[in-house]
Amino acid sequence: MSAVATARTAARRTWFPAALTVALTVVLLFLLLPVVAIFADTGPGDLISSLGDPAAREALKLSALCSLTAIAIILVVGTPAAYLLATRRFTGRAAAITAIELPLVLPPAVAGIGLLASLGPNGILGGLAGDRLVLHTAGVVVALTFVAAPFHLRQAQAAFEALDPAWLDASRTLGASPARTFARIAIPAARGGLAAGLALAWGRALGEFGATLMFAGSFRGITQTAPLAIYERFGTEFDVALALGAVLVALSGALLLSVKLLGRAPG
Amino acid sequence: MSAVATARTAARRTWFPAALTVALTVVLLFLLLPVVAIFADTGPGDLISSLGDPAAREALKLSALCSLTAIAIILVVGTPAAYLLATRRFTGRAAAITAIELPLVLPPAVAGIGLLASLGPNGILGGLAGDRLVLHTAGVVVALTFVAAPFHLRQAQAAFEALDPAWLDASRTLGASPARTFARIAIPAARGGLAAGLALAWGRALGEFGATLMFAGSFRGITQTAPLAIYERFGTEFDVALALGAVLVALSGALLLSVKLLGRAPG
Amino acid sequence: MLQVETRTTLGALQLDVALDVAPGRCLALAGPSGAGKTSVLRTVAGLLRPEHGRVVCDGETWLDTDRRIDVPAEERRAGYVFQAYALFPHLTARANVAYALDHLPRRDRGKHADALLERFGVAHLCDERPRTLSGGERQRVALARALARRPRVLLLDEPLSALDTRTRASAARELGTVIAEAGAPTLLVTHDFTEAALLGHEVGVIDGGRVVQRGTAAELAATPASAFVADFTGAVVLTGTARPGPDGTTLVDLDGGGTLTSVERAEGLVAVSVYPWEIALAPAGKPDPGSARNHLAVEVLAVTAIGNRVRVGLAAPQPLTAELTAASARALELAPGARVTATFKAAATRLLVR
Amino acid sequence: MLQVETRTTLGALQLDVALDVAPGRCLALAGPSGAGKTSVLRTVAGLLRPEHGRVVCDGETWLDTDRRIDVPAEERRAGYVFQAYALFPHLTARANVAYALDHLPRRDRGKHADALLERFGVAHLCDERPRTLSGGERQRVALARALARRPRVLLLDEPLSALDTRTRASAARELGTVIAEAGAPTLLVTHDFTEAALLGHEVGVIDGGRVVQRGTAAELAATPASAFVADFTGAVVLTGTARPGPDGTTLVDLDGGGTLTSVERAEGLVAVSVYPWEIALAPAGKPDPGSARNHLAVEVLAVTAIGNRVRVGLAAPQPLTAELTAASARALELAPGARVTATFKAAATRLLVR
Amino acid sequence: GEDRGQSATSTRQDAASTERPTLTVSAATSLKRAFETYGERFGQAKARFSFAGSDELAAQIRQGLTPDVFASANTTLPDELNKAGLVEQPRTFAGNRLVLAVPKDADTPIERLDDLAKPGTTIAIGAETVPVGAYTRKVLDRLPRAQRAAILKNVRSEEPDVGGVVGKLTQGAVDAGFVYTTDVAAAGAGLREIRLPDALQPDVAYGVAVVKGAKEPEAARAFVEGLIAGAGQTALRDAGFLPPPAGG
Ligand SMILES: Nc1ncnc2c1ncn2[C@@H]1O[C@H](COP(=O)(O)OP(=O)(O)OP(=O)(O)O)[C@@H](O)[C@H]1O
Ligand SMILES: Nc1ncnc2c1ncn2[C@@H]1O[C@H](COP(=O)(O)OP(=O)(O)OP(=O)(O)O)[C@@H](O)[C@H]1O
Ligand SMILES: [Mg+2]
Ligand SMILES: [Mg+2]
Repeated sequence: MSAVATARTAARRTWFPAALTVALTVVLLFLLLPVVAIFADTGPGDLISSLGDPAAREALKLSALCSLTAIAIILVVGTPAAYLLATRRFTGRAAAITAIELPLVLPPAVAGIGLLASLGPNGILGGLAGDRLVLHTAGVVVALTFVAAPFHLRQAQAAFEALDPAWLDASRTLGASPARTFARIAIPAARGGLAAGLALAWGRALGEFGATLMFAGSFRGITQTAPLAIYERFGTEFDVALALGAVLVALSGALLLSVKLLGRAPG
Repeated sequence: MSAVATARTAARRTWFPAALTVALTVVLLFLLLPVVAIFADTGPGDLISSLGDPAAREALKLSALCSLTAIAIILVVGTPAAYLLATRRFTGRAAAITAIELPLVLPPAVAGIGLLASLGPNGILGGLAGDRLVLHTAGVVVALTFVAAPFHLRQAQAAFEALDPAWLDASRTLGASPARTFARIAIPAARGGLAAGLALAWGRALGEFGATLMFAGSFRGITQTAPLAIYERFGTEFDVALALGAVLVALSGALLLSVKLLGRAPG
Repeated sequence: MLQVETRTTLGALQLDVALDVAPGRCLALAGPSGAGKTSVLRTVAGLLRPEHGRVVCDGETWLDTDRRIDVPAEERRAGYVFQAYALFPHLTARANVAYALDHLPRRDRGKHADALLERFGVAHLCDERPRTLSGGERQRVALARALARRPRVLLLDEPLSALDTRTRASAARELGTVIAEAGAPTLLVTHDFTEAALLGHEVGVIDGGRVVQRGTAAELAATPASAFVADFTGAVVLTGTARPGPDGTTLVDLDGGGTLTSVERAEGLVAVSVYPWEIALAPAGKPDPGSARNHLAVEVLAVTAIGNRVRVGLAAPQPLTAELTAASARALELAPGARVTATFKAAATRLLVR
Repeated sequence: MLQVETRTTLGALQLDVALDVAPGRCLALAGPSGAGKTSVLRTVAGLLRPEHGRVVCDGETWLDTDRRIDVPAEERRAGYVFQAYALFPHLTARANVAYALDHLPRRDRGKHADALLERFGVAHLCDERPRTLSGGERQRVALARALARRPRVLLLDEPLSALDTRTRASAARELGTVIAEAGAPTLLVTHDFTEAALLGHEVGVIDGGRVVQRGTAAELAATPASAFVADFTGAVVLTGTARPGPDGTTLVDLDGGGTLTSVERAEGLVAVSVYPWEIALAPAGKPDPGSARNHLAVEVLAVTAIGNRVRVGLAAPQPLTAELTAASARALELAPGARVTATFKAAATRLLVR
Repeated sequence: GEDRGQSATSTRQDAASTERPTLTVSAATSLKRAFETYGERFGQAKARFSFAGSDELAAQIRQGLTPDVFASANTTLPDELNKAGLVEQPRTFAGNRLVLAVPKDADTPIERLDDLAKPGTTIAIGAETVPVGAYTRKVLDRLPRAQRAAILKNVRSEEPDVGGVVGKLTQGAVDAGFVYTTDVAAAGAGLREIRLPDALQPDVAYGVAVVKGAKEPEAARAFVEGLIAGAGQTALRDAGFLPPPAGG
């Protein structure tokens, strides 16, 4: 082959891997840049002062508390639901899955209204919840659960569907009830996927803003989570707000990564 | 066995399936109720008037336009990136995946600030974008792409990882370049997963509010998407706002479902 | 004693099987992929509920769709070895076995599990996870696990198919002893006839959801009930059209050319089955004088020596295989392309109406 | 002519193989799971790049790590049939074949593809998707697809293992003809010796990443180079310790009891291999007078009639298998539990140092 | 939800009799600093604040939420809620000054209102549905139509709350924006305020009302009184708010 020809064929062979790499680089840059920028914009001084501000600390504490509670609920109720969706075939299954995805497309504020209109004092089930939710910490948990649940549900369903059904059958023939099979085989075997799902859900819950504000309000120490505290400071103490954002991102980033590594390690 | 005993064993046998069903029902009720409530709250009159309002129609049009553009970008750039993540093992892969998930945990407003701080006039790359993004329709697209991309990326990656690597190898031995393999085998074979990912991303983009507002502002016909129009109307025309929300949900719900059925049908 | 009756629709398949197995006996279910073999085992284990069916084990009814009885799988005490063993990936070998022992007090389980692993010679692997075990080791752990609960019935689904030939031979021998010792009725699924013959006291050939023939391996090989069984047992099957021949014989015009004589009676479309070792070869042109009535001019496709025997692939023009001693093969100087005459007795052929 | 050299590390495995195949010849690579068989094929196809290696086909260099040559897979024209066929699930049979024909003008591809399917007798399935095809049909489509580009070399990875015995026999015959007609060098991977013997002109036994022995099936069976090859070719293998015996013979004390005599010389730990058909059985106590030097008291474990032969599983106490004619088996009234004497010539044993 | 509110009230008061009652106040974001100071001084009850856009807070009340006090950055929302029978008679308790805010380190220096008309200037204002937007339009309406048109041409964003405008300014996304003088004070170093001619200055009035079905009605009324004349009023003045405009 002539040198030119070789060059040309070489080019013909390498453009695609190159294109892939470029695509991934672009994606990563685009998604990371804003995050980096936030940190760049916040001097360490701001970080300190943001954490010095008691309200901010309270907000972070509340965020942790509420998001953890929400995650616990999602884990306890959502995981069996996902298991059912993954292991049984029934009519309206596709519809159910879509229903689970719907909350993702609600503008946060509208989601908040929806929650008010259903669980608020005048809501469809108003009598049921009374006013123990709205403007109370419980309300925050409800809002977070609502927006975060879909992430865990979809991931958990995928994880359970990936299990070898023979494992579940085997467990039965070895004298284990369906419940024991679920607890001792399905969950540990799907460990990784479940962890990832919870991580995503937790992250989303930590970032939730619109629905919480609408449904639970923004009462310092009671319903004011970190994102609300950030929002409240935009108008007034912009730098502190940004710093708080940075803290939040750092926390959830660390969270996601650690859970992923944890999920990978053989349990 | 005595009648009592039978009853007891029967109970012992049925509680778990029952529990699963209950869990799923609770989940579905909880996630659907707010959506239903929104529709309940909006009389058909409101629906009409909400669509009669030209600003609202403009907003819906803009939402459609911007979200579709964002989706197109995500599809074109994100899919190859996901393919790379799924098919090659390289150091820092876990980190890259986490980086892709980070935007999910950013409070939307903070995400908007991040975009401003990176692509805004005074941003890190300010010179690059100049002021062609902020307060322009292009800015909306950027914001939507940022918040929606992670959904498609994760789903696409999962879908590609689920492919039998032998198909890709086979394609190569049959004389197809890696590029042709990607276009003619990987993508059609992963059709379903990709569709689902795009659906989620599209839904999220349709609902996006905070980041758009922060980064692109809210100007009728140029940067005011449906969620912004809804938000703007809370104060004055609350019912119209709600109706608009309902319309948005209906659209995206239909979208999700149709895409899912489409994805399932053999192409 | 295990009695099974099941009649149900599985996708495209109509499963309709009734069989019984005595304690300590092993019935091998052999048949092609998709025949319904696994489904039968699943019905016995309580993992698949047929539309109509009865399963009775030692007089205890596990399933009776008419009387609305359906004992859940976990209470049936069926020892099931799954097609790919289905060991729990997140548990060690010991934990996999101990999982089946939750009727024992917690502290005894480990000891008990180790004893079982010991019995199958894999005690030293008790702390390994399935991922790190070889196929043969996995099979042993799976057996130990399946026997942990002293099952009332043993269900083995392709227990050897995941093994390579190196381990398969020895594994087969062990499995034989296990089945004998277990003393429970055993159902074994395989799609390899030799395997079925080796491990089963009896073989049930199952195809399209029905048991087409049941008997000892020898019986099936000697008197196959259908072309399928014949082919399955390793006989050569030629297709053709039968017409009455001289003095009570039948002449078969083979598809693609050539005519055979058979002592069996049949007319119309038939399949002719004959065993490779019934077929002798002679140099083309001069067939050896003798009682053999069938002489086919054939071309040698392949010659394969296995030990002191030689398998010769022939085109007649329908493909057919002869088996000779190495000696006679040398004498004939067989080589691919050579033209010879295939000779076999009319009595050696079996006619099966298609 | 295909020449392959590859030296590389794959996980725990050290792959180190060098082999060549002449046009129109088929080399069967047989070996246990994880031996590196598939890896060799992948190296030839350009799907696996070894640390050090050369692949030359018809004088054209496809890979030479020293000269930094590595022709990408799509330009190597290797016809590869994958272990589970790897048909594209979203394409019809026709489209699957046509996919390999993109060097032809678009309108010709369909015609051409149909012709190929026709040749393998599955033209009527051209519009089916793989999901709806049986194993045998899939194999045919995969073959048609692999041959579509007139490959320079044919790579077949366990082409029969996904088939049940019913289709396997016929598929094997067809495959033989295909290989012969293709006229390209063929590498065939299997972990079944008989399959290797049936389809390969030569057999290369590969274990732990190395070709431990290469030759015709008969050669391997007659003079296995190692206990592994012996066991692999179906011989019985007994382990023991060798010591010098009278007049130049060797005595082997078997692990677990019993002593054998062999004409071959060896000392220390050895494996004794003997073929089932070399072993005769006699009623316990009175061994038939004759030249045979080896007499073992054994217990019958299993008796399996296959056609006109009988395989007898024995415990000696090491497991061992004898093969007799149905007649002599009847004469001996063999049944599980019976105690008999196994007899075979000292010359029939091969000693392999462990 | 009134009667339900009432029953809840009684139970609440049983609890309240033992400890200091809690007063929940929904207030416009711009009131944050003033109200927090007032809250500390307010003796009758422990005040809990929820700061958000006035219209969001209104939306919550429409959906049946019953904070004790609703303080809005305008008077229209309280009036509407009152007409809807959701809150008691509203009172105006403070005023504010609409100003033109610009980033301190702006490269295109803007000194007075006229500069807004310059082509290429970018402006952010409140949407007309939110108070600040309504006031801004009042100002613009008093300008000559040519100038008004020129300025409106330069408007790039109509933010759904003041925070949005401030954010755009601090991030240098726009050259100027109309906000309240209190916001400029709050934003600190980043912004510079340009006073509008008194002729143009609209009456910015803040309305407050006790919510019907409030759990602490009397504490709520006391809180409102304190806003109009007392600790609340002083705190408002300190934060830069004006007395309620006459007839506002
Ligand atoms: N629960 C089920 N629902 C619908 N169809 C089923 C079900 N279980 C099995 N089938 C179908 O019944 C047929 C027989 O399945 P089965 O697994 O019993 O065959 P098999 O003889 O075990 O085949 P193989 O040898 O490949 O394991 C298959 O076509 C399968 O698709
Ligand atoms: N790309 C790779 N990287 C690391 N290890 C590999 C790679 N490819 C193969 N291996 C390892 O090399 C060993 C041989 O694999 P290979 O598939 O060639 O074996 P095989 O002989 O084909 O086995 P089988 O008969 O089960 O297919 C296996 O242990 C496998 O895990
Ligand atoms: Mg099966
Ligand atoms: Mg392989």
